[in-house]
Amino acid sequence: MSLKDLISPFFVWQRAFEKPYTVGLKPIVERPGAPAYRGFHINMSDDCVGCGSCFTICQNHAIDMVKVDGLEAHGGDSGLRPRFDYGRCCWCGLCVDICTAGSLRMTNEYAWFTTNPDDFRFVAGMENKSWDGRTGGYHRHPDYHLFPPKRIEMEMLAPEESVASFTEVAKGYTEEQAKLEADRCVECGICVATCPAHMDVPDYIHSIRDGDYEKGLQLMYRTNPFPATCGRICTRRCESVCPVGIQGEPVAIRWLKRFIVDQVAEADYARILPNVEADTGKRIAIVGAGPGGLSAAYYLRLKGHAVEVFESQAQAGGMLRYGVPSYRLPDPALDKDIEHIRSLGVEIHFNHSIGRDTAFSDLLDNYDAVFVSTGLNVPSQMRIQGEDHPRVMDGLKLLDDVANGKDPQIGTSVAVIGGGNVAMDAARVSRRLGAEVTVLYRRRIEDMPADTEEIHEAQAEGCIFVTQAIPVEALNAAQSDQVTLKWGEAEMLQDPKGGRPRPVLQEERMHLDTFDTVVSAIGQGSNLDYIPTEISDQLQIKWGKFIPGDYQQMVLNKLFVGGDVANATADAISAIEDGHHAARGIHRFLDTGQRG
Amino acid sequence: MNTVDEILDYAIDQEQQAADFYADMAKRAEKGGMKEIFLEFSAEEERHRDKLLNVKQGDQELHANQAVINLKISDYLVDVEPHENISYQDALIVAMKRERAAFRLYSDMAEKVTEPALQDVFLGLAKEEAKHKLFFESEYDERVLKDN
Amino acid sequence: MPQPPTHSSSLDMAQPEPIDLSSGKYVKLWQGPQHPGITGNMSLELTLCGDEIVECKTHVGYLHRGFEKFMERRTYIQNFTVVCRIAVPEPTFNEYLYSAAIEELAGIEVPERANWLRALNLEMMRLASFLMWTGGMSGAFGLYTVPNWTLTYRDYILDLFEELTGARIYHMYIVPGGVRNVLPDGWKARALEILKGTEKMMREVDRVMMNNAVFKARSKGLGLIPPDMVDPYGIVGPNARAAGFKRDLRKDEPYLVYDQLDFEVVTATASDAYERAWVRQQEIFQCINLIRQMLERMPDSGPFQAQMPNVLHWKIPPGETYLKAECTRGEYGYYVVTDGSEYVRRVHVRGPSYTHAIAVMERLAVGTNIADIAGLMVSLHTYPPEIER
Amino acid sequence: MNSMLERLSKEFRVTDITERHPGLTTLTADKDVAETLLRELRDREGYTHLNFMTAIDYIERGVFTLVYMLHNYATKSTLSVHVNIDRVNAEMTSIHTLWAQAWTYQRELRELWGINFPGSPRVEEDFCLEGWEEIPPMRREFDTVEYCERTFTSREGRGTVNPREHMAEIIFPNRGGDK
Repeated sequence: MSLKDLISPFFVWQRAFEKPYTVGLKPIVERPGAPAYRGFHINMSDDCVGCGSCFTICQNHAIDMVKVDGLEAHGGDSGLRPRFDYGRCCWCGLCVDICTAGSLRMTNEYAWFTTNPDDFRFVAGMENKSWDGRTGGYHRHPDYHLFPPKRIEMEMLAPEESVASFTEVAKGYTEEQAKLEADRCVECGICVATCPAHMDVPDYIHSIRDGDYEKGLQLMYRTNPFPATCGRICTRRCESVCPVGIQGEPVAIRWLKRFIVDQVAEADYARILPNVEADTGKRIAIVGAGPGGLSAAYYLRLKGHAVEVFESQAQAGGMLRYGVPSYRLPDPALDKDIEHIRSLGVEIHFNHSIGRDTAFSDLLDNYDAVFVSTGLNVPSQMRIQGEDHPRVMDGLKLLDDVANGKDPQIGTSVAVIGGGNVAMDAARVSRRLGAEVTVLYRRRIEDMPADTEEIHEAQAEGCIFVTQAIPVEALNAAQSDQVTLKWGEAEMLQDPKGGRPRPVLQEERMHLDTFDTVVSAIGQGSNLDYIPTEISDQLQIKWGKFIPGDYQQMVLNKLFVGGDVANATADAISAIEDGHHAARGIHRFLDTGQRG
Repeated sequence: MNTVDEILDYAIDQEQQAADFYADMAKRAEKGGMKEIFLEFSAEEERHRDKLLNVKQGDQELHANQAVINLKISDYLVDVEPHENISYQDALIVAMKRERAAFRLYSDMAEKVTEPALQDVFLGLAKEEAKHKLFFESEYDERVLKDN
Repeated sequence: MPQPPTHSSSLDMAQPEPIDLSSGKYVKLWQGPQHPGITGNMSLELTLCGDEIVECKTHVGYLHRGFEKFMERRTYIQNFTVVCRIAVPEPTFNEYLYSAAIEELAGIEVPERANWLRALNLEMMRLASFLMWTGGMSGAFGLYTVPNWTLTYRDYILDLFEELTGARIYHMYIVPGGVRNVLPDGWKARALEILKGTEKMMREVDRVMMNNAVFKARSKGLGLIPPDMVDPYGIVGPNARAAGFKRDLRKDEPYLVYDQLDFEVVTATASDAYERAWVRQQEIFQCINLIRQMLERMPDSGPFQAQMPNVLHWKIPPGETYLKAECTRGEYGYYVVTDGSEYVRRVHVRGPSYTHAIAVMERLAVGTNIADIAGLMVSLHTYPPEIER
Repeated sequence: MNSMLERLSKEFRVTDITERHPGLTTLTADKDVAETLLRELRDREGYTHLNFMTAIDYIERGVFTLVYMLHNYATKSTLSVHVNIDRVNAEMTSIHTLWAQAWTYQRELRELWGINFPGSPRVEEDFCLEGWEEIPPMRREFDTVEYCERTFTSREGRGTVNPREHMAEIIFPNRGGDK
C-alpha cells in the first residue's frame, strides 16, 4: 500500500469548493422536456380522419378508436378518434410515426397528477389538458416514413407518341409495380364509404399483395361489374379521401383495380365469378345499356330474374362507348366487362328506342319492374349569337363520330369551349385528328371539373388553355369554312354567399379569334321526352333529373331509376351503384312487395 | 307614376304578373319536372311581391345604394321564346331576361325622374331586380354552366 | 495473448463438499432480489461457513416478461419498441441488433448517415452504462462519492439522448430501416462540452477510486478468472480482456463505422476485479475518444432511413441470422429466424450476463468473503433482464 | 472453411449447409452424431466459443430444432449447428461436459420448451418460472393472449370501433357487397 494511494482519495475534498449541481436551485423550477421529447399525446382533431392506423400499429393495445360527441362519420372521416390508455402506453411514438393525417404528435409535457386512475384514459385532442397548445414535443421527421409516401408511377405513352394515335395512354402496372403500390395501403377502409359503389377496396388491394387475383376479381364483382372500365376511367373519389394522400400521394386504387382485371383472362370469368341463381320467373325491363343499366342487369340476373335491356344505339356501353375516347378506355376493356354480363343471359335489344319502338307505358304494363338509366345525352347549348354557325359543333357529336369511325372534319385549328371531361376528351381527340387546339374556359384551371390527370395530359399533348375566357358570339369568318369566335376576358368574383368564385365578363377586353371549328362542350342535359306527360306528371323530376326514393324507386312502384339521369355526380361509378342498388330494391320489392 | 305609392303599386303588379306568367307556364309545361320549376319561379316572384307590399306598408325598406353583383350572363345570351316543351336551361334564360328587362326599366325611370325621393324608389327597385337577376344567373351558372 | 485454453481443468463444475445444514456450521443467506450489489433484480442463494461462501446458487426470473415469446406475436415494427427493455441500462444495443438483423433478412441497405448515427448512439450508450457501472462498482466497496459524480454525468448524457431521441432511457431511436431523427441544432457542441466534463470527472475518479488504497486492497485478487476458464464459460468483453484476451467485436468483426475509427483494444492480465475495473476505466476514455472522432467525421446531410415498405403489413422472406455487437459487457447477439410471414418466427437474445451472472458467478463466489460478494458481482457487470428475456 | 464443411458432410452427414452472411454458416446434423460433431468442432476446428444454444419450435413439422451457435475466434467464423429432435418426449444429449455454461441453457430449454437433457446438472430446477403449471410457454401452441384472458381481468371501459365498419353502419347501411 503506497502513500499515494492513501492520500489520493482526499482529492474528493476539492469538490467541496465547486458549484453544486442540484442544491441551490431554489425555487425549484420545472424542467421542460427536450424539444423532441416523447411526452403526452395531442391530436389535432380537425385534421384527424379517424383512419385507425395508430390503433393498428400500437404494440400494446393502448389505443381504442372511439365515437366522440359532435363528430359524425362523413366522407373521408370515420368520425372516430383515438383514445389513449396510459396504463398501457409505452410512449414509443409509433402512433405518431404512422399517423396518416399528421394530426397526432406528442408534447414535451411529462408530468400529470390526478387522483382518479381512469383519467389516464383520454381522447387526445377532445379533452382539455394542461399541455394543449404546447408546441414542443415529438413529431415525425419529414424525411422519415413508415410507409412509402410516393406512389408508383404509372408508365404512360410519351405525349408526342400518345397524340399520334388512339392507343391507350396508361400502360398498366407490372406485377412488381402493382405489389409495391398495393403495399402502400394502410387498410383503414376510409375510402369504402366514399366510393359510390362502396367497393371493398382494402380487400382487393390485399389480394394483390397475396398475388391472389382471382379473389381480387371476386371481391370487385361484389359491388361493381365494370372493373376493367373503372380501373381505367373511374373518377376515383376514393383516392381523394385516401388518408395516405394527406401527407403523400394517395394509393393508386384505380390502377390497382385495372391490374387485377388485366391478370385474369375473360375465359376464366365463368369459373371464378358467381353464377346465376335459379329462375324466378320475373321479368325486368331496363332502359339504356350504359353502366347503370347493365349494372342493374348484372345483379338482377344473378338473382335469377329474366332481364331485357333496351338500347337505342347499336352497341352497349352508353357514354363509356360513345363518350370516352379509346385512348382512355379501349373497346376490348369495355367489352370484357359487358361480355361477362351478357354471358349470364342478359338480353340486349339494340337500336331499340323506347318511345319510338316501344311505348314507355308498355314496359310498365308488361314487365314486373322497369329500371330507367338513360343518361345525359343532350348537349347543353351555349345560347350565344351565331351558335348555329356550321363550323360550331358540340363535343358529344365529335366523340360520337370518332367512336363510330366517322371523320368529324374539324380542320386544323379547333377551339374547345368548356372545362369538363367531355371538353378534355374533345380537345385530346382533336389533337389526335391533327388539329391545333385551344381550350377556352370561363374559370380557372383549378375550377375545372375535369379530372386533373386529364387536364395535365391534355396540356402535355399540346392543348393550349385559355382560362377566364367567356365566348359571347360566333361570327362568319373571312373564309366560309372558318368561324370567328368573339370572347371576352373574365375576372373571378368571390361569391359573398360562398361557393366557387364566379367569372364576370370584362366588356372592355374582348377578343376575336378565327378557327376551323369551335367545339362546344359545356355540359349535357337529359332527354325524358319518351316518358308521356301523364306519367311524368306523377314523378318527381327536377332540372331534368329524376328524384328517386330509397332503393332508387319512384312513386310508381314498378319504376326504378339511376345513373346520370337520377344523380348529381353523373359519373360511371355512381351509375353502377345506382344500378346495383336498384337491383337490390327491385329484388326486394319482387320478393317481399316492400317499398324502399 | 308620380308618387312613391303609385310606383310601388306598379312594381307589385309587375311581380304579380310574373308570378301568374310562371304559374301559367307550369300548367302548360309538358316536360317532366318543368312544372315544379315554374311553380318555384312563380313562388319566387310572389316572395318579391310580398316584399314590395311590406315596403309599401313601411315594414321594410328598399336600399338604393346597396351593391349587387352583376354576373352579366344574360346580357350575351340569345332571346328564347317560352313554349310548352321548354327545357330548364331555356326557362332560366327566360327568367333571367325578364329580370334584366325589369332592372333596365327601373334604372331608366330613375334617370328620367328628378325628384330625389322617387329616384330612390326606382333605384331601390332596380337593385331588387338586379338581385333577382343574380339569383337566376347564379342558378344558371351552377346548373347549366356546370362544366363551363 | 495466452495460449489456447485447455479444457480439462475448468470444466469441473464447482463440487463443494456435501453441505449438511443441520450441522450448525453453515448459514443460508439470500442476497437479492433487491440489492444494490446486483444491478437489477436477481438473487444469490449463499451458503456460508463463517464469512466464507461455500456455495452460491443464482435465482433469476424476477424480470421475466417473456420478450422472446411475445415478439413472435408482434409485427416487425412493433417489436422494435419492445427490445429496448431487455437491457435497461443499455437499450440501444438491442435496438441496433434487432434492426440490423431484420434489415439483413429483409434485404434493406441502411444509408451511411444512419450508420454513423447508430454508432454514435451505441458509444454514448456505452459511456452512460460504464458511468453507471463505475458508480455501482465504487459503491460496492463503500466509496459513495464516486456514484454521485458518475451518475450526474450519466444524467448529462441522458440529456443528450433526450434531445436526440425524445427519451432518456428507452430511446427507441434505432429502428429497422435507419434512425428516427437527426442531430438537433447545436447538439454536437453540447455533446463535446459534456464529454469534456466527463473526461475531467473520470480523471478524478481515477484518483479517488482506482488509486484508492481501500479499493485496491479489496478488489485486487478478488474474483480471479483464469484464462482457461474464458472459453468454456463463454466469457466475453472486458471480463475476457482483463484475462488477457484481445477480443473486441468492434475490432475483430467491425460493424457500422468502426472500421473507420481509430482505437486500440484494451487488455490486462491479472484478471481480478481490480483489473476488470481498470479495463473499463480505459474503455471509458476510449469511448469518449470514439464519440469525438464520430462527431467530427460523421456526415451532416443525406438520408437517414432506407426506403421502407409499409410496416403495417411487412413480410420478411424466410431466413435466419445471428448478429452481434460489442456492448459494455461483451458480445451481445440477436439470433433471428423468419418464416415469410408478418411475424418473426424466433428471436433469441444472447446477453453476456447469461453466463457471467450464473455459471461464472456461481463458480467465482465459492471461497469469497461475504463482504466482497457485491463487489464480485458488480465486477462481472451483469444485467439480469438479459438472462431471462 | 470449405474443406472443413466437406469433411463434416462426409463424416457426419451434415446437410443444409447455407452461408447466411460472410462468417455465418448454418448446417443441420443428426441427433445421434451431434455431440460428437460439437466436440470435434471445438477440439479440432477451433470453434471454442459457444455463443448460445436455443431451440425453435417447428410445430408444423413436429420437431424442435436445437441451435448450437459456435464461434471460432481465430478464423472469425460462426457455425450454427441445427439438430432436429422429436417434439414428443423431446430429449437431447447434454453438452455440459463440453461447455461449462451449457447446463444453464439446458435448464432453460427444459423449463421453457420442455426438452429434457438427462444428466445435465440441476436441469430439473426452476429457471425463471416459479410454480408454472401450464405447458412450457415457449412452445408454439402456448397462446399468450388466451392465457392472459384466462388469468387476468382487463380494464373496464375499453373497447374499440372499426372505422370501416362504423362508416358502413352510419353512411351506407344497406349498400356495398352482400354481407
